[in-house]
Amino acid sequence: MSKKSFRQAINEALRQEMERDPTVILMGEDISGGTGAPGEQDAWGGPMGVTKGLFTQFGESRVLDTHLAEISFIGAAAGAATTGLRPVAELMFNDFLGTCLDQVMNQAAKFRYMFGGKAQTPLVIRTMYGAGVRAAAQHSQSLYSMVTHIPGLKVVVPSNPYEAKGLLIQSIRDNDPVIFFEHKVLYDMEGEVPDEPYAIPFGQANVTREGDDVTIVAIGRMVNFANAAADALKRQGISCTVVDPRTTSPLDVETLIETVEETGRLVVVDEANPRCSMATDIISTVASRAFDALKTAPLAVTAPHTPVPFSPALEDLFIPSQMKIEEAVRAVMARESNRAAAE
Amino acid sequence: MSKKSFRQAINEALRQEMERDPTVILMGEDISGGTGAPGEQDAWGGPMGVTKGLFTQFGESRVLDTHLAEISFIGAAAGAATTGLRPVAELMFNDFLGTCLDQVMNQAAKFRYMFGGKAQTPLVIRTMYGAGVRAAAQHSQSLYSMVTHIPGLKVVVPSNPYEAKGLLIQSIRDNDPVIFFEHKVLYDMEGEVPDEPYAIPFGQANVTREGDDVTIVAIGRMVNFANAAADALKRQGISCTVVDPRTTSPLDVETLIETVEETGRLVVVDEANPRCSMATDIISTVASRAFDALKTAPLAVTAPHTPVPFSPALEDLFIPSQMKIEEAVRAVMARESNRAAAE
Amino acid sequence: MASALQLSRDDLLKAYRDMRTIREFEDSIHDEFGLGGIPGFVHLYAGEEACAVGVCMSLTDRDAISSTHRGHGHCVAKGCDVEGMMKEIFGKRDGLCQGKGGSMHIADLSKGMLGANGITGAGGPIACGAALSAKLLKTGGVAVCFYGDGSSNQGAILESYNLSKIWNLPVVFVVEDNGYAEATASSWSIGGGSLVKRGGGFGLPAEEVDGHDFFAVYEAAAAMIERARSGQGPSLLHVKLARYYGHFEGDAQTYRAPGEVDKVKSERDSLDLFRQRVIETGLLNGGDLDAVDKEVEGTVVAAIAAAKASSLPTEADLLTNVYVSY
Amino acid sequence: MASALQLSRDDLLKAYRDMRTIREFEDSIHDEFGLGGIPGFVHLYAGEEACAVGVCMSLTDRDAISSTHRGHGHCVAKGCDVEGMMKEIFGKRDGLCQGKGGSMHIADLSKGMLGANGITGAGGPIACGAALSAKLLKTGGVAVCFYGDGSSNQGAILESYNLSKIWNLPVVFVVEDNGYAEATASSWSIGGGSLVKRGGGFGLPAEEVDGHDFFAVYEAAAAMIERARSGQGPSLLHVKLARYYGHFEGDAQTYRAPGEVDKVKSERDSLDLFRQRVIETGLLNGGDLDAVDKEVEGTVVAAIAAAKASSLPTEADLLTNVYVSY
Ligand SMILES: Cc1ncc(C[n+]2csc(CCOP(=O)(O)OP(=O)(O)O)c2C)c(N)n1
Ligand SMILES: Cc1ncc(C[n+]2csc(CCOP(=O)(O)OP(=O)(O)O)c2C)c(N)n1
Ligand SMILES: [Mg+2]
Ligand SMILES: [Mg+2]
Repeated sequence: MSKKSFRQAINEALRQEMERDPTVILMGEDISGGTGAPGEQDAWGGPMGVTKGLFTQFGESRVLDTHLAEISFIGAAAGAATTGLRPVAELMFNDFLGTCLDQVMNQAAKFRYMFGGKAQTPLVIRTMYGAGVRAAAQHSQSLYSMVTHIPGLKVVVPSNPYEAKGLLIQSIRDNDPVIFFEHKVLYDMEGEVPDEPYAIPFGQANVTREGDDVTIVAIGRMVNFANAAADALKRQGISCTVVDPRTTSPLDVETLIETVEETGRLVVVDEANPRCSMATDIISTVASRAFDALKTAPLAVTAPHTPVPFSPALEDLFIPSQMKIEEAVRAVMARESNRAAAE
Repeated sequence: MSKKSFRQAINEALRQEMERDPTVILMGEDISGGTGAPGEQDAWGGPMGVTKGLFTQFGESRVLDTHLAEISFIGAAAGAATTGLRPVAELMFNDFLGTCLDQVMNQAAKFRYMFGGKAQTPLVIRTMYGAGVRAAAQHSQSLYSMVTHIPGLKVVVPSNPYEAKGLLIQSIRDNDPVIFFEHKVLYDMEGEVPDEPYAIPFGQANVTREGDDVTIVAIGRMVNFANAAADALKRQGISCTVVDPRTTSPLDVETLIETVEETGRLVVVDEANPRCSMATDIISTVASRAFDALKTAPLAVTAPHTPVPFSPALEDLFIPSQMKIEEAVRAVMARESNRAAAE
Repeated sequence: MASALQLSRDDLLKAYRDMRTIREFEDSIHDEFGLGGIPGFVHLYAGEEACAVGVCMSLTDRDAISSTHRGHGHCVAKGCDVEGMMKEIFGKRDGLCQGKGGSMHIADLSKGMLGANGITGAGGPIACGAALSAKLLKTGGVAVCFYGDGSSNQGAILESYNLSKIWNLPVVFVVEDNGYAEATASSWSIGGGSLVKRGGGFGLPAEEVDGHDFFAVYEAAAAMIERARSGQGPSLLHVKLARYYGHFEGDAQTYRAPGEVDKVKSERDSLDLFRQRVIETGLLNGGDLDAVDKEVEGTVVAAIAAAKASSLPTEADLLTNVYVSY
Repeated sequence: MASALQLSRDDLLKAYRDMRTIREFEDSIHDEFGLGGIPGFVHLYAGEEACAVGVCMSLTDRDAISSTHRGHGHCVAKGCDVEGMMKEIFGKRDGLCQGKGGSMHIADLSKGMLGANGITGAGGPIACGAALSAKLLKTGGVAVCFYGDGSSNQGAILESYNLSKIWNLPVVFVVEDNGYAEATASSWSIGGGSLVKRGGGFGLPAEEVDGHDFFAVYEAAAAMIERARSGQGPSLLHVKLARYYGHFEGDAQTYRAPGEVDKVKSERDSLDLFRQRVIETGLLNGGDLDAVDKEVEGTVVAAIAAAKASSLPTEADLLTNVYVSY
């Protein structure tokens, strides 16, 4: 166990799985960097340096720079996954899903079902999401809801370095196509991460805070905001449970329901746009399956229904904040529901 | 006013808008058909004959067959829309969104916001959705939830010929990009449709049945199932309100809330896959904003979390049915909520 | 270069049997579809047999192909079980894909048949992926990507040309140019007019071949497959041929010239040409071929009967195989 | 063919002013970025000036261009207001896009500048659309699509070649081949090695040109633009050039050869070459050019000051302009 950044945790997960299993390969735009160029190969390690050093260790038959054309290399990763390799493909920004969605949605995700269970597609697509670095409308989206909608895909959204390593190892070992979302603001986050390999199973939420008054469910980076909000609220006398679902597909519905049964109140924090999103998914699930446990209306803290604005002045308002979470929790605490009144 | 099919209603809307406004053009794969071929031009009118005759009337500068490559022609429609034309592009099946989503999501949808309000993109993408004709996993999806998630797009899902004509005319006159979803099973549906042009405004739901016990909200083709279920349930002594939102973006939240305030119970019917869907969107919206009006847990009737199976035996089970809607309504009526008990 | 005339008697009989099986299969489906027994969309391969069979003659199970919406021919040529295919097309539980796929999604990965595909051009990247597996896992295998003239303009295909070239993948692109994408002529839709030049623009050695002539296809494809197998990289085969039926069953085909198909059938039918050639050269005799015709007819009749008799999937099947079960 | 040496004195001064403005703009942003004043990702165009300006010299406001993530140069060349651009890059409310777009999304539709673009290759279809508008609305306009060597492999671009050809659109594809896509060499990533042959594979007349030489770019582009304008369809210009800074600000550039950029700067700098050429031929004199240098420096300094001084958007701006208001 030692302190590692989110970036290092991912790098280590990749390295250890590649050491363990020779069929694990990486591909992506400049995941090595320098291919064909006169200077250093392994010059980049991806735009954020996440895969740095892996080319040097594993060579060009395991760490493949691609051309700049996502349909073909993401699709090739899917095709390779059905024919014996376990590719981890990097889709640099999740915003680029638009260029290659067919290969993800209609090919990789559907092979197994469409072919009557006869195909296996152990593909991982690592991709960067989220706002916060002033990267504007086409490099800042949070699109996990879109892929969660699609049956056949598993969707992972780690919230810290420990989670990142364990969930990525599980993603690589999993025999279904997995989309692994890395928040660009988290790469420098540090945390305790075991040196040895470990896998965190899918569909098992992590309860990061336990409380009596309100359940806060948060996704990815937002888990950290929710934890901070819960800690602050505790000092204000409101005790919150915080749930990190870890995977949005499969979703650990049981834990959501259990915790809401204990608290009776729900706030969902989701950095994505609000319509047809994980926020609506979780609220709808709880409202449908744990309605009687709810003391008052659930509340969502999300981005507005707008593209991500560039200007820092606007982007800061776009992203859910600890403050907004605290306000939402206080709001659900304050609401006197008819039901409570009737009781 | 005369009886017309859904197909005819769309054809008429296109024809009348093209007659009214010379900047309205159509483009798509074989929307005329026969381009470059030795036989008849206007040989197809689209795979379902929806645009048949328009080439003959308007000629090749208004009705453009494209090559078989969606990124470029859907993107060209977006580019043309920002530079003076009002293109209605046909994306043959909504399942093909995967091939061209970038142009829809990152270009057309975002131009206006990203460019500080200076771009206008009066683009319509007509597309076919839905299960029911044994077209299997890649030609049967219902993907309106996916585009509803994206700010900047308006999303229209007409339920019958009257709605189709009025909503398509509105779509063409609207200055934002609109995705217009046509259910393939509805093309032969007949209904009364005025001969003259008319526009149905966006964001105004249509209440097709009024009742006291349960609000059923249904999307597209499902509205007809919901109406039939409501009629059958009426004979069983359960009186339902049926709401057709008409547009999923913008969504008429007020009507949803008003009707639930009257009935206290909600069933949502959505042919799409269940996760991060319109079903969750509507349930979440009502649970968040009209919680105190709800007497019991809302219920969703949706497709399962699977691709669309080919075999008729399975596809019929995949699609929500009138029977399943009736069951759901009876289930919410039967539920004795804690709240009711406490009251 | 592999010469088709050096093929063994067994190989020639296999080639003819596969072509005849495809023809019989498609003609029968055309009839059954007319009778209303077959659900969904069906795109028939009749007329194009020499392409699938001519190419797949040089492949074994370790080699992979990606196919199209018009995939029955590729399936037969790559060794898929005909009865399993027929059951699949009828939506039956013991079809090749348990009835979940249907005509547009027949696959048999154990045979290297990676799937028919309802998305035009989508097979390009998939074939590249299979070729990458073959290359990195050193299986000695190659991948073949079949696609149509219309599909040849898809970004998925065009990007795949480039990826295969720069990664030096063992893949062969086989364009089946039947003159039309649905109702649109390939003479109009292919900018520049030449897929050989198109291939050249990506550094792919390319060649045009008469797709009605099994021997021509076989020889050209064998050379490209051999090239790929020996590590010399990708290439492109532009196959000119004709489809005998409409784009899908139900297509009125008014975009075609009158007599267009009849002319091909009488002058350039792939089965007739094959028969003529092998008899002329004395490689096989008429009796050999008649025997195959008869055998194949029996196979297809039996497959249809079996498909009709077999049972449908049940409710429990709806939810299985979305994910791997652990 | 248009000869650059026949350009008027005013045109030459404008060309130099635009190139100098781009250089000054980019050098200043490099400095400001280093100081921490500029948010987000910035990709600088310094070194490539002769391309944007050489092409856009033949365009007017009725003509459209689609641009890239490296779009500042195209914006200046197409007539965008420099102060408005600078304010946008600083995220200010009276930037060209109200601060909502930033460096990667500067647009000014009134000038025919359809937008920088964060999605590589996405400008291809958009330029085709603008060309379609020009053609059908008979505006006499043309569209130019700028994109990089890496982006030239995107399906969006490759499909656009074909669409423009079969629709005979008035569009010119201008590949800015600066040798790299991020850290990947174009000599590796372009299968077949020749974008002229690549264009030919789609029936596009194509030509390679030295992108440091304004006059060469101008002449080649003018001919292609004239070709498009007169209804003769699309073509492709492969422009070889070099970027002076990293892929984005912050790139350590270890993939480049030592001294690579210095060599270009000293031997093939577009501003130096221009200066040399016009002075040698007596078209302008050193004083003319020095005056422009000074003027431009003032403009950019003022733009930065204005950008720093201007105010940020406010909460109310967050929700506007998602849709048209009625
Ligand atoms: C991405 C996509 N776009 C459109 C279609 C609809 N479609 C199915 S087949 C076809 C024509 C294909 O033509 P071609 O590639 O020449 O193959 P052929 O049918 O002639 O064998 C079209 C447009 C599709 N299936 N997928
Ligand atoms: C669809 C997409 N994929 C990847 C990227 C990330 N990216 C931004 S610029 C770039 C390289 C572009 O290279 P090139 O086209 O040569 O243009 P240059 O930067 O050299 O001007 C990449 C990979 C992107 N913006 N969009
Ligand atoms: Mg064809
Ligand atoms: Mg470049």
